Amino acid sequence: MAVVFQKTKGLTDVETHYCPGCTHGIIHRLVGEVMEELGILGKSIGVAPVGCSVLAYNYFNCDMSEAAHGRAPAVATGIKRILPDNVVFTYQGDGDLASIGTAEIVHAAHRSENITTIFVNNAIYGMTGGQMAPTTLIGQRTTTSPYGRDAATTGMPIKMSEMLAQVPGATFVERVAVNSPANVRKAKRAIKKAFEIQLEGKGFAIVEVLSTCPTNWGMNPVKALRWLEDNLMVYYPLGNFRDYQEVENA
Amino acid sequence: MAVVFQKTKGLTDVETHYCPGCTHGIIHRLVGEVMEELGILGKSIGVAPVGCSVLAYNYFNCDMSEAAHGRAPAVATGIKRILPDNVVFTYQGDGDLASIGTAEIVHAAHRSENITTIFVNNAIYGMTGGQMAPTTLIGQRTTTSPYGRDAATTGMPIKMSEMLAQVPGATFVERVAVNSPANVRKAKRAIKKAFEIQLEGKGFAIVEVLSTCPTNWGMNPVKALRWLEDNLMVYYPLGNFRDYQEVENA
Amino acid sequence: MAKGTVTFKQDLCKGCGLCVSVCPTNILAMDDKAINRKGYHPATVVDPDNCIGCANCAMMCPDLVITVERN
Amino acid sequence: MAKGTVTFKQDLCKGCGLCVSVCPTNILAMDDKAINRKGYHPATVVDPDNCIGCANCAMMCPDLVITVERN
Amino acid sequence: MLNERIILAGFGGQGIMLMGQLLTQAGMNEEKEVSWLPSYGPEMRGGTANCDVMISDKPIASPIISADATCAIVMNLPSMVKFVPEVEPGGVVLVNSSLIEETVERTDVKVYYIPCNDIANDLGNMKIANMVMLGAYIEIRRSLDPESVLQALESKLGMTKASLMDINRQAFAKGAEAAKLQM
Amino acid sequence: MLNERIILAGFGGQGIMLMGQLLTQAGMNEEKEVSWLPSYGPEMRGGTANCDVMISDKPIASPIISADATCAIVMNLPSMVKFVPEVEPGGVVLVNSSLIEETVERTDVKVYYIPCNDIANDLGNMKIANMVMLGAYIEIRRSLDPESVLQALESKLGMTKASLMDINRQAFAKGAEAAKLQM
Amino acid sequence: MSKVLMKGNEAIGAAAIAAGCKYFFGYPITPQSELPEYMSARLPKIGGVYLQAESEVAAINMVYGAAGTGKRVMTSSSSPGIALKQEGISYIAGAELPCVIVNMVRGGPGLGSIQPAQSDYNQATRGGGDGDYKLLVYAPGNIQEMVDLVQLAFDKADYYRNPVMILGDGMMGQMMEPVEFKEMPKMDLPAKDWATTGTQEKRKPNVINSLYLAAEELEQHNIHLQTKYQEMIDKEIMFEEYNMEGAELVIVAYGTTARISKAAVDLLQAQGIHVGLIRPITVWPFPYQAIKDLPESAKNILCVEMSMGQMIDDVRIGNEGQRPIHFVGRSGGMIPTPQLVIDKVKEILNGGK
Amino acid sequence: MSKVLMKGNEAIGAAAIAAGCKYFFGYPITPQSELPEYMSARLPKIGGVYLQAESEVAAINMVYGAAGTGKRVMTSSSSPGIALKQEGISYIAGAELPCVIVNMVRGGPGLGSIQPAQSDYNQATRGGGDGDYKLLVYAPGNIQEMVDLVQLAFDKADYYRNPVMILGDGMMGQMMEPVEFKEMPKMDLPAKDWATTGTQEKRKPNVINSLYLAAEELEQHNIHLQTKYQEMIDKEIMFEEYNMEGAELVIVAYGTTARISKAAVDLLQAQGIHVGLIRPITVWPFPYQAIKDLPESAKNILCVEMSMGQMIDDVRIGNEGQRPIHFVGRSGGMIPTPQLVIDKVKEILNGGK
Ligand SMILES: Cc1ncc(C[n+]2csc(CCOP(=O)(O)OP(=O)(O)O)c2C)c(N)n1
Ligand SMILES: Cc1ncc(C[n+]2csc(CCOP(=O)(O)OP(=O)(O)O)c2C)c(N)n1
Ligand code: SF4
Ligand code: SF4
Ligand code: SF4
Ligand code: SF4
Ligand code: SF4
Ligand code: SF4
Ligand SMILES: [Mg+2]
Ligand SMILES: [Mg+2]
Repeated sequence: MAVVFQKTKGLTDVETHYCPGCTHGIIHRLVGEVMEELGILGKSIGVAPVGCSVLAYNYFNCDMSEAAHGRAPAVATGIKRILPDNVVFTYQGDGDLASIGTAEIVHAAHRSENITTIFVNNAIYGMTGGQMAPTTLIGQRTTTSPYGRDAATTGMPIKMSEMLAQVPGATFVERVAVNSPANVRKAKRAIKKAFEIQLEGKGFAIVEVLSTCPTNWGMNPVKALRWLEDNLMVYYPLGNFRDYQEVENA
Repeated sequence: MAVVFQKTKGLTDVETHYCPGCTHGIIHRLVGEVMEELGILGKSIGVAPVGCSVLAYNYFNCDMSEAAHGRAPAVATGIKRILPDNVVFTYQGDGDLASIGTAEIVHAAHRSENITTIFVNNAIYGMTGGQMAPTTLIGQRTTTSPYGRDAATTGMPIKMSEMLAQVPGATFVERVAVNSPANVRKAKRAIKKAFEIQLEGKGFAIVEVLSTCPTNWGMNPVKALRWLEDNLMVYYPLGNFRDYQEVENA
Repeated sequence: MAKGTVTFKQDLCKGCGLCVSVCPTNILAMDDKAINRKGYHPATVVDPDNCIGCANCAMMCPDLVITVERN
Repeated sequence: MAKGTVTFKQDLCKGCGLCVSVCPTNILAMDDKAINRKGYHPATVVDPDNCIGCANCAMMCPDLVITVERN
Repeated sequence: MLNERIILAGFGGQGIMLMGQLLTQAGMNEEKEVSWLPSYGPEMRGGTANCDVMISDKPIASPIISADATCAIVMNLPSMVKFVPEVEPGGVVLVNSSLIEETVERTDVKVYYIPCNDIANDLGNMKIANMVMLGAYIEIRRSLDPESVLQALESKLGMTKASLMDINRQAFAKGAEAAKLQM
Repeated sequence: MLNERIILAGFGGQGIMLMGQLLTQAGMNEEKEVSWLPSYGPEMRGGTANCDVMISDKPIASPIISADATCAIVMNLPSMVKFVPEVEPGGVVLVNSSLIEETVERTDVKVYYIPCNDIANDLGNMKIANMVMLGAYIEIRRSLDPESVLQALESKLGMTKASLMDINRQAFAKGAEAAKLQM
Repeated sequence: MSKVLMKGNEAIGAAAIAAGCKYFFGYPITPQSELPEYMSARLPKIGGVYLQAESEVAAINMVYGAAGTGKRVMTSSSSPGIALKQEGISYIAGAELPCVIVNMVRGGPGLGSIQPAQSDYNQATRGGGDGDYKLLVYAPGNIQEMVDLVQLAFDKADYYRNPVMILGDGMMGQMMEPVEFKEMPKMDLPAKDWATTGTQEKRKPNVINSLYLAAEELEQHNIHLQTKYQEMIDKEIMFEEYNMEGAELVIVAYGTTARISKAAVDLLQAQGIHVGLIRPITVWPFPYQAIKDLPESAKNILCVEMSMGQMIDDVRIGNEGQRPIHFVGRSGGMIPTPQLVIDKVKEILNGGK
Repeated sequence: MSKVLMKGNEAIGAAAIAAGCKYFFGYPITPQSELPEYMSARLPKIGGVYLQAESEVAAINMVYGAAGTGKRVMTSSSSPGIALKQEGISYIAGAELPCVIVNMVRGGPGLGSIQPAQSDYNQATRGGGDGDYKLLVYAPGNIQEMVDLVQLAFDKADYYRNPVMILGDGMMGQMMEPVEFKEMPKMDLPAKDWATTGTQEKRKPNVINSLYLAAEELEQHNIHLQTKYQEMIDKEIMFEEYNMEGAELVIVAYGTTARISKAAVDLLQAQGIHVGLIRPITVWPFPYQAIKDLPESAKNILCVEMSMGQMIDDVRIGNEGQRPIHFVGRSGGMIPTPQLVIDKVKEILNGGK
């Protein structure tokens, strides 16, 4: 009997506080697996955001720093500039990265900081109880868009990957989803690549992961995956927006 | 005899504090002329940045608000949301808009705030004595890149217009320069369009104006214009990056 | 078909049902009878013999409940 | 060629030379002799008769020194 | 003089916060001094929820219960473990015996065991276990007029959900009955 | 006891800050207590620049001159208007008469008129008008050894600009001469 | 008007609307999110604007712009979010703009916890923005008072052209109590002829600004501001005295801890121990005189806070060394019980420290 | 080492490097920009890092990350920029990270002016971040002392695992004075075994954090922090006394105004008027005891500040009502003259207010 799948050493044994079926757990696992497979657990330093994944510092089995809301890329910059031989990554939600932390992520990309960012886009502020995010879809009801998000007053949802791909320093930008086993596997490949790029010293790499928030979307976890497919994945197309080669030839 | 050119009523009679040959003065004039021509001086409210143009509140002949460094788009949002029938514009430098104020400009675009932004890119922090900006060119010496800007440690210069054009809410994005009479005229057309878009309620419009800083570039004003042409205009191509039609059809 | 074995650490399960929804052989189900120490109905293997060891379930489990082995 | 007239409010001039650099008929120059109340050598029209009223100079003047008229 | 200090606790999703709010609202309608104070925080997520309710004839100085509850309503086991010690001697504990097999060990408090979920199940709607418990509570403590509580519920349900009033009334009544049997 | 408090003022670009720094450096090299304090700000831009220099035998309590300058060096008209009142009675004013036609009205200070730009022009380099003035200042005040000032300049110029030393020396000497004529 | 049962956070929103505030710029943060949520549901219905900013920094600067138009405008946050607003608050005070800022304090420092605390007292009363500026800071003791003070706050903000802060805590934000929205007396307020609303080409441009490049002018501006602050000190100090006459010990506490202390005072009284309570309602300006003038009988002062004792400095200033000052409190989100206060009082009266 | 003539801002940079700081994260702002500029020229040459952040907010959070690696790191700014850093400073204090923060104060509030001021005293000593935290704040009186204190600051930061602030002003940043870089005594410092440097899979992960969701834990953390702050109060207070014995009036002033006051004290002495000076060198912790224990002869206290009188609160706390406290100062970027101080002293001694 060969073990096909078992818990990665990249995560600690602490049980997560995530709601049932929240795909933050899957994404954590992928990051943990990638770190284990690349053999970089001993030299990795993760930066946790403020958001549901704030407690990520208890879950990743490597050194961790808990950043202020939105500032993870700045914190990661501070670490990586001092320890260029370590592996530094941020794990951030959409409120964290696409709202309050916009300047920090844009300028980490601008400087082409040699870090890896995992951007978990669940189109809502999970931790604080389901307020609207810049990535919330039109018509989506949240506690601060109780009549459904309205483009006239709040604009069209921002597409961070598309935007960041325009920043000259962004080496690798890819959007994935964790809605199905196949896509989970693809997501892992993208995450792995994003870490490899750092290991090769090639600069800033970000993977946007479309994720669910069953609790604040107000649906059960399985339905949430369907909603992700039918709505998020339509507005936010999966794919690579920027890759190393492209940058080389630019 | 017909008057071909005379001082616009869009500017007050206060003499500017700008250095000799600084093109901030030209750009002020264009904005003033556009406001006068559109007959909107009485209902315009401008927002001045922190930067050499901080005293713009003394120069534009309309109501003005002086914003904190980088926050002009937020200030403008606060004004415009309350006074939707007034015309609200920001006038910002590259340190102000492309560095500290990145989140604010991105989210003004994201919400498609119905405001007009004049973005004066002179590739340097003028007011504080010539420090590096995110738009400073590679190799350019500034007081904080004394050995010339180095891509390896500070990344490639950020292209704000290209980036903002990717934000779904950005209705109009154009880059112009004020290096020659012909380009000044083009710049004026773009600025006029950016105000017209606001008057038509179509959302966020920004004009990036490549500008000089003879003082901190360390060259005389005429040479500075040549340097702008030979360097800034090469890295930052002029042109329209997003127009209303495009948005309509998107 | 390959033969697989899945093991569920049921005490870790939050009863989300994601594993059940992706098992190609439909051999998983929520155990409505049991309540684990977390207070959830855990997922369980109804028909272990038909497991093909594809690890789809493990791939989707957010809570590291599942181990998959294959001959 | 159209005939133009340019007027310089020399006291506003900062002596930057931009107008001089863009005049197609080369009729402008910096007045090295004069110093205006701001302390600069102002621009001046050397050969007013050849002004074509193109307003290039005014277009480039950052300091609203110039008025241009045309017949 | 009325000075009721109630802790209500259970699983998230059992309608604990609503129970507390109904008592508070009813108290207010009866022109009593009232307050409602929830626990909050991410640890609540799918976890436990609890709130403190004060109903008093005198202005409420502190809305927090600290080892001086006159009554604890515990809807699941973790809540029982956590909050029974908060009841003052001579106080009352109401236990949802459908979900809690254990009994309360303290002898200086009066304990009632109400099989809320079973009763609710019998009525065909698990969600009204909380109303069963409220019925029992009012029957035992008589701190408020039962009708005030039901009215509070009615206005909470509003027009759109008015049809649910009936089954809730039944649950309330059944709860009261169950309590009576133990009084 | 030496307690020299000098205001140096002029146009941006006239090398005012450097003049002050050279005096300060020279004072330090002579083991005097010194300080240098510039005005700064955007209003300086192409506008006026000034600095306060202290050279003293005693520790300097305050580096700011406030109406107690022992000497003012004014290189253009606005500076003269602004800073002559800051000189204490009995103090000295050095005026760059190349750019300033006006004369100082105060009678309680000693005034010297040095045509710095003219002298510099004669030497073929307008930029060294400031060294002319420094030569005059040292000649008049004798607060420092002239060689200290020239040495300070030498180390400022460094290897790359060492060739400029000669013309600066000349300027310095011419300034001293000009001063002598008025002493 | 009759009473309604409301959560503190929502009551603030309702009170603001009652005070004529139709514009709210905020950003979610526990434990105040119900306030923006309430506003997001109500304001669009009454022709107002609810806007979720991209950050607290943006929110406070939107308030700056909005307040500059002369309309009534509000923002709210909790501790770290208020920290981010410091520059903006300083600008608003410097530019003399009226607005109301709510802080529902949570445990700190840093990310801290989301439970109630009073550890932003220094931040509120001394500010973390730059320069010499002051906020008028109300610290309500219950939800009814919060509702009343929010309405007052808008008037005072307009009157003084100064930001006014409502200093609550997570408990006050989360709890429900009956509240009544009373008709407030109309204050006579100056016209907002300084607002940026467009010149209509009929007047000189108005400018909203805090920059004064000439130090002399900035000094004059500061002297002007100080005159305003002095007027606040002269006119706006509010505090409650409870059970003071003949008290052998006086508790000083505000907000939630005052409420808890009042329970302790009553319980102690029932045991025959006479303790008084001074409850500052404005924490800036602080009622120094009330502390200075404590009754002869009072031999000790006890500060009760949900912090490590930030208010003590102010009590020391008022006390001028007259009486020993003691402290009891909890921090980090813990809420003191009346019993804790009672025990401390007894310890002091029995000669303990 | 011999003396060199240096601008204050550059001297700070040189002192930091001398103290082993090779990492600087900043953002330009007048009147401190010469410090980042100096660092941008020096640090790349010695294998260090100078990084211009996108904002002050980013800069302070870079410092958070960098300090977490256990290396010595510095940031600097001026008033509004420091306001923006408040959240980050609170996080750094909460997570117990050592670093040195420089504030070259300018006139406020808001954008204010770029001229020297001392109006961030409250911000420095009471903080504008959230929660109960404290910075150790040094207020040097001249450039030499600034150089010495910067070096001390790094040691103290490491020792206490706490941010330390250097509180200067625009004048100190811009002026030049001779300075000497002395060999500082080596302090015995604890190992930084808490730093995030990678586990090498040989130890448990280290976590840098200020979040404690359980209020009980956050309270314990606060108590722990308070113990540290108490240790600072016990051990770190520094002040200078000048001409105190028999003084009939005592001036309290720090930094630039202390320097100016010293000139006034000397001039007054020459006129036979005996005035003393207490110069706090640490403004937090503040030398309360020194104020309390003024000589019998001193009948009046005079605070001299470049603010509207922010330090007065602390002097009142120390004074405990013993003596009248007077104030003279300038603000908004104006610098008081010795004569201003002299006139005020005479006015007081002649019985004026
Ligand atoms: C400065 C600051 N502002 C606001 C908050 C409150 N807050 C905590 S998490 C969060 C949003 C989280 O949303 P997201 O980043 O999308 O993460 P998710 O919970 O959805 O995974 C907010 C606004 C905070 N802690 N600090
Ligand atoms: C919060 C804050 N940070 C920094 C500054 C200092 N500052 C003033 S202007 C400026 C940069 C201006 O550069 P830019 O926006 O490019 O305008 P320019 O002067 O080049 O026109 C900076 C950093 C400030 N005033 N406030
Ligand atoms: S609130 Fe949403 S994002 Fe947060 S843990 Fe629950 S499901 Fe996941
Ligand atoms: S410093 Fe540069 S940008 Fe500023 S006014 Fe002078 S030339 Fe213009
Ligand atoms: S491994 Fe595949 S077949 Fe086996 S239980 Fe899991 S999903 Fe089903
Ligand atoms: S996916 Fe995991 S947590 Fe969810 S039901 Fe299956 S085993 Fe349980
Ligand atoms: S109008 Fe044309 S031709 Fe006449 S001076 Fe100006 S640039 Fe020259
Ligand atoms: S462009 Fe204007 S300011 Fe410049 S030299 Fe010509 S007239 Fe003078
Ligand atoms: Mg999210
Ligand atoms: Mg610029």
